[in-house]
Amino acid sequence: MKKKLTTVVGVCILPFLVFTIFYFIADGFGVHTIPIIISQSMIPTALGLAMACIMPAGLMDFSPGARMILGAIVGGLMGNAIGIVGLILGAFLGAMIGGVAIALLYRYLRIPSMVVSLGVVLVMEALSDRIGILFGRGSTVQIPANLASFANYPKNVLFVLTACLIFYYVTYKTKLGCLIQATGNDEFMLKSMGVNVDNVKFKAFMLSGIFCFFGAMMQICYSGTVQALTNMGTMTMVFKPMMGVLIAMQLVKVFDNMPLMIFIGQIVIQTVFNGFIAMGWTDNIQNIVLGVFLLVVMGVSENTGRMAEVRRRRMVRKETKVQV
Amino acid sequence: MSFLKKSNINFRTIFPFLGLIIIVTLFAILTKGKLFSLVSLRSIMNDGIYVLLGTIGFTFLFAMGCMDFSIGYNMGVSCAVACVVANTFHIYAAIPAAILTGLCIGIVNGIVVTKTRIMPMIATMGMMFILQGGVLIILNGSVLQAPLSMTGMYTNPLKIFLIIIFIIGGYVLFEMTVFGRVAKAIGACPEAVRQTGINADKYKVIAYVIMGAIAGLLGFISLARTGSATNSTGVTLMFNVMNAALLGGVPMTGGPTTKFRGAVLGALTISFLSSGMTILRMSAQNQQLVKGIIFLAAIGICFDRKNMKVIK
Amino acid sequence: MKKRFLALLVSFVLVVTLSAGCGSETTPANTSSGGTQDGSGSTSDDTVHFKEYTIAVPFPETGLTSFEIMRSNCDLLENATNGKIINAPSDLTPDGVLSFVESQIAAGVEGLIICPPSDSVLPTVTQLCEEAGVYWGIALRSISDPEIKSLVEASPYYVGNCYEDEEQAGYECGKWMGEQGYKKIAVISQAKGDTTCDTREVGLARACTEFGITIVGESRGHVQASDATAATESFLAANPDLDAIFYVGSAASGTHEATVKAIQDAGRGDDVKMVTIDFPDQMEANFESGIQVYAYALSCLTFDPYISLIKVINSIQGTPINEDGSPSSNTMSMFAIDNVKTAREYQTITGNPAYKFFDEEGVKQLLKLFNPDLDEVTLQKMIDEYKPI
Amino acid sequence: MDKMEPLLKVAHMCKSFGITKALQDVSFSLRRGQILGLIGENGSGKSTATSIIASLQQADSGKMFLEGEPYEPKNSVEAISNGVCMILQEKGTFDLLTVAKNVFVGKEEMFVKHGFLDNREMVKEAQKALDVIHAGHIRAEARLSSLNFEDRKLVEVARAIYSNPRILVVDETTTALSRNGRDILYGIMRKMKKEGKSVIFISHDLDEIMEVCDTVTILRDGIYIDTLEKSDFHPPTLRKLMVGREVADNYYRADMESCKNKEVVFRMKNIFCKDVKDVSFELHKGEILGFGGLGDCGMHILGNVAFGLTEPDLGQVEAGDGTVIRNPTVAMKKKIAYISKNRDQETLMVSCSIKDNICLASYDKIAKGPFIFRKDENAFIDAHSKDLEIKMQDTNQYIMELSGGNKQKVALAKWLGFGADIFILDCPTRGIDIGVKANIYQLMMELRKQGKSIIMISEELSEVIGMSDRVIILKEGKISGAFKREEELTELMLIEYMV
Repeated sequence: MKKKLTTVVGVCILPFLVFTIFYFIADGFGVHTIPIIISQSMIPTALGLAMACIMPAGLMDFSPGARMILGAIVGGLMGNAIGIVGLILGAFLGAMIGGVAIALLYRYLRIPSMVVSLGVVLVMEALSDRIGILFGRGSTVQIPANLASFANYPKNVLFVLTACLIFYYVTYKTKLGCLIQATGNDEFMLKSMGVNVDNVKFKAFMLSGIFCFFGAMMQICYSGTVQALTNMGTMTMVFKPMMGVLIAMQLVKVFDNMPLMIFIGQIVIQTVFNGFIAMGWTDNIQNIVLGVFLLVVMGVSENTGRMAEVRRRRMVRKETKVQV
Repeated sequence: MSFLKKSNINFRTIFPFLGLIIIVTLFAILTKGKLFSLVSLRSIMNDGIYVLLGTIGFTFLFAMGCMDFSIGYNMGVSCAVACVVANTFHIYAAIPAAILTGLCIGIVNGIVVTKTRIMPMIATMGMMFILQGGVLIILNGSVLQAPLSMTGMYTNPLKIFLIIIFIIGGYVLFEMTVFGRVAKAIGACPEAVRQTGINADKYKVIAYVIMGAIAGLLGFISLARTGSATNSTGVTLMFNVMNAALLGGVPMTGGPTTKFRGAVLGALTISFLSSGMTILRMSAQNQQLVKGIIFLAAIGICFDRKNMKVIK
Repeated sequence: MKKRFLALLVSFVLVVTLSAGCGSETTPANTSSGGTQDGSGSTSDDTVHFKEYTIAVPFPETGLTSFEIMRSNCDLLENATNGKIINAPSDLTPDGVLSFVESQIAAGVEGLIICPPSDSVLPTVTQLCEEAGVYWGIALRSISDPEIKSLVEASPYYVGNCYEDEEQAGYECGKWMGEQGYKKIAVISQAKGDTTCDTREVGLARACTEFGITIVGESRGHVQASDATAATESFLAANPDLDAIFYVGSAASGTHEATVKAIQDAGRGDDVKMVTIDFPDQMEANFESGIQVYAYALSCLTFDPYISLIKVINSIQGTPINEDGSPSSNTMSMFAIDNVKTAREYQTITGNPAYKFFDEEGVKQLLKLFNPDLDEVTLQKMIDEYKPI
Repeated sequence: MDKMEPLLKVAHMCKSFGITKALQDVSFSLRRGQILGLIGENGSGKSTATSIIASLQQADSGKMFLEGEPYEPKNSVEAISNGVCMILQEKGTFDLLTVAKNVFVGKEEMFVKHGFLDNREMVKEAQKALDVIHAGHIRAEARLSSLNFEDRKLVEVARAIYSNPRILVVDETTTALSRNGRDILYGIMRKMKKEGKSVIFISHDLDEIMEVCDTVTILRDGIYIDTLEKSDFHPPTLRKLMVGREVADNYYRADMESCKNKEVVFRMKNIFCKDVKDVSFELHKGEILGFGGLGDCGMHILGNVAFGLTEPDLGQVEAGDGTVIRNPTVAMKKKIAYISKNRDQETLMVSCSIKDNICLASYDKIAKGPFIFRKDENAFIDAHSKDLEIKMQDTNQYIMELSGGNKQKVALAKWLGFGADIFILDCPTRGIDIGVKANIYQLMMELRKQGKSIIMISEELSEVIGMSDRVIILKEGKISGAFKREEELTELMLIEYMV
């Protein structure tokens, strides 16, 4: 019990630890950096949440980025047309279209989620670009500053907060949350218990749409401009949040609060990045560190079981040696 | 019933052929034969060679139920290294340099995947990030130019030679050697392979090495074609290759249904499709839209759900 | 069995159509060569009739105004001469440019405009265009490598280029900032490998050493306005005594505005300024905000490709700018905007997508069939005289 | 009591998997407040019957009556709603979830109060449920992965009990439990009995059967044999009824001489593994060594260890010349072959063709250099599939389309082709019809004649006795008895060592 507590504290203290490290080694990296770090880790967190609906169910999804952009574009256009209501409505619409699309495709094409998501990325990117060109000026959508201020820092913190709360509510306070976990754990057994697994997955995808909506809101408001990316450009947006989620999925084993873990994960990543910037390093080092970090975390988590087995064996052998 | 299943399976096997024929003939008509003018065929070849070779390598991984996300940046890094070598030593030194670089990266991938038991996808994703940074460091940020004579090396005969060699070699390696058979076996049932005393890890590493070497070669090809290495070299390779493989009906789960022809057909389909659409003056976005829809439809039709318990 | 049959069928289809293709392939070359002859014929008698043509321009349909201006000017040209000018997408990687050239030739164009990311692709391009008999020109770039330069300019199908002294641009901005007494600046630029920005940075570096400016941070390759915001925020956070953020260049639209917004939101509007090469879309607003203080650029980014386009058209019509058909090279001088008023004036004119560099008459002057005594020098003169404001 | 309408009545239930008849016209009934023991040898149809009652699978024919009402549930959920609940032998829990969520998985809505899932309430309830079954030592909020196997089982029990069943089916669960765990389970069963509910209890442990059950029904080869009341429980009678399956026609070895050859080709030196405790034996040339025991006595793991698939904690496995067998590769160098108990998952690639499967072990034989040519392969196949007369269209047929017997033949052909000298056969006749069984026994004898050695691990005592030169019986991972081949060796004798 006590051990658990310490680990929990350790996890929560991690960002501060990283922060202090950079505080000392990188000049110009100080308290004033904190808001930046927070505001920069907002969009990735939202994307992370979107993926965290799906990945625990044992599925893979590359499309949140594309869906988010679609939401941002539609939102921006409608925002320009009919103001704040349009912004929210549009973003929601766009994001949900994506969610529904992938959910339906996955359910009725019956092909691996990863493949579906690849196709969806292709389509969604092109779609958002088309929409931008049809209803707006080119693939770029701008919204006036007064609209943009709606979900801008520090307001976007509230957005993420609500998103996290929703996520927490769904995962820990509804039947769906439990079932999503169970699905990822053992789909067969769940089926045999008479749970409609397809339905669970379907809902999971839909749910991820909601978080794409939050992401979309912040994306468009963050800089007042959003540009439709094509050529799988949105996939690169997804990778870093995905890493955050992967890491979080390991952390929850210690401290069972997915949204918090995702948030912490993102904060850490962003802190490191800003630290590097403050030290005048360019982003190539960042990527390398990121990759190594991912490998280490996954490597450890994947091998704990084997390590335990080996340790047990060694124990047994030692004991018998003592006896002999 | 059994008859129905049979016919169904047959359909699945011929679908890639049909797809290719349909697309080729369709665009041949739409472009009034322009698609087959020598120039266009050459452009198809020049763009297609990346996808084709890449897919051939990827098929071995797919057959084992593995993947490699890092091939794109692997290609980039190899290209950069080759460029540096070509500038410092000799242009011919670039060839082994590129291939070796890719090969080494392949080895690392293979070892990480087999020893740490990390999901291939995630492991190679990590590698991808590392290479992404690495290429910038090697290029020292800016674009590198190779000696002019470089572009002279990359003649059409060479390209055709490469393509033929890889198709034949790939076919032989995949369908007619122990390696190919074991690769499929691993995809079909790893446990059975293990209980037959075959060292699956070894074969996996080999597959990754092949993939890496091919990526390296592609890096060199890109260098020889453009005479320059940039940080954006090969970025899109991964997705094109994956699309091609899946379009060709190569199952991600691997196993005996993996067919070499799938890779070739898929690559051809993609190349003809994209160049056909360019000739028709479709905008990039529409092209992507069409590709996406065809992608989903094709896989929806020809995906083999027979021996999949749960579809993740 | 069935599979074998299909395999055979596929190969058969390929072979047949290939042979068919060979037949069709030779034809465009003939027409183009034949075309040049009758084109020159038409100059002799002064009934002006234009040969049909298609020219591919590698500019995507982004929301940027300057590209829309390009489009509207192209329309004007299309009307004046009976041709088609198409925006064909091309990513500006070496491979991208080459496949752009190849596929467009395959699609049967008579002319091409390219902006090469590096010189080393040019020999291949030259070769390709010579084989296909396609005229091509370089926009926004000049060839730095002498060896390649001579090789390219030897080609009869290379019509020349139009470029700016990018290094000078970089230097000018650096100089100005130095004179303002800026000491610490952060740089936002395109991903390394973009020749324009690289040369600009060379100039900047020169100025920096000269005026003792230190570059405290740099961020590259933005694809999304939010990237710019993030970068700016980080700069501001990391450097409390930052003087300016300098935009060497940017591919994504809305980035400049994003930076301005970020500076405002951070409340550093008074001590941190923005200097840009290239005129942002919302330049007026940026200047009014008091954050953008200096911009140095072409009158309009796409005026340059426009001129290259003119050259290609003329060559296609068999009337190259230089009588002997040798490539012509024109430079464009940039100019600076450093106050709200000029910014506003400029904006009102070039902010409108329908803005025309030259009206019908002006266009006629650029076409040798109408205006026989056009040549490299006069063209240069016209360029220099041209001023939006 | 007998006057009353029985709680559950099973009438003329039949079920067959392919050719194997798991249940043939089985009828029995269950009174209120009765603990019915269901016994019989491995594969006698106990689990099948119960799983049909809990409707994890459907019967081919036959009726069931719950309190006189016809009872035909479609799936386990319906069964549970009808108050029929089953605790399975194998794992039935979600490791990543908390104990509480495991108890209430699929029933979460119970705790959703105006839209909010009340975890605290759930944990409380779960804790109650655990306390009810006196498993209070398990914390309901703990993650299941932090529990040991026994506690996980108890969590399942709690889940079953919470649904407050009228009929609880306990299928060989106790074998996984320690004394303490068993007591908990017995407690529950007695409690239910008091409340007039009924239990069907499957176990191999006769002592515990006699301890808890009031009635015992015996099945043998899927046929109902007899039902005894507590009064006339006698281990000997029970055993007699359990075993003594009459053999259609004697297809076992006729000869009675045991192997004379003393050359040791394979050796285990006091192996310790998770279920195996200090097992050592020697295998001689041309000998069939039979391993008998209950399903969970550790003999299957022993097979794994012998082939180097699982590394033993202690001790070592050696080939005749003393080379230690660390991994399958070494084992194969020593010409050892292994066919696993669950053939379809571990030994064969069911999605591949017969050809691929047979060749897999011997590619280095077939291949010319690195290359493999069709004709060589076919030649190889013909050479080794002929004498096994596998029923198939052609060698390209998929394994999954074959019958169990033919699958087993393919598995054997694979190793024959490889030319193994030592065969480790784990349940070689599992789910195989008489005819093919005969062939396989024939084959084993031939191999024996050729001086190859066989380790036969089997749950069917009759075949162990019928085939082996020596029999080793394992009980709870220890060797409980070793016997030479001789006339008077009967199942009855061996059973005593097993249970």
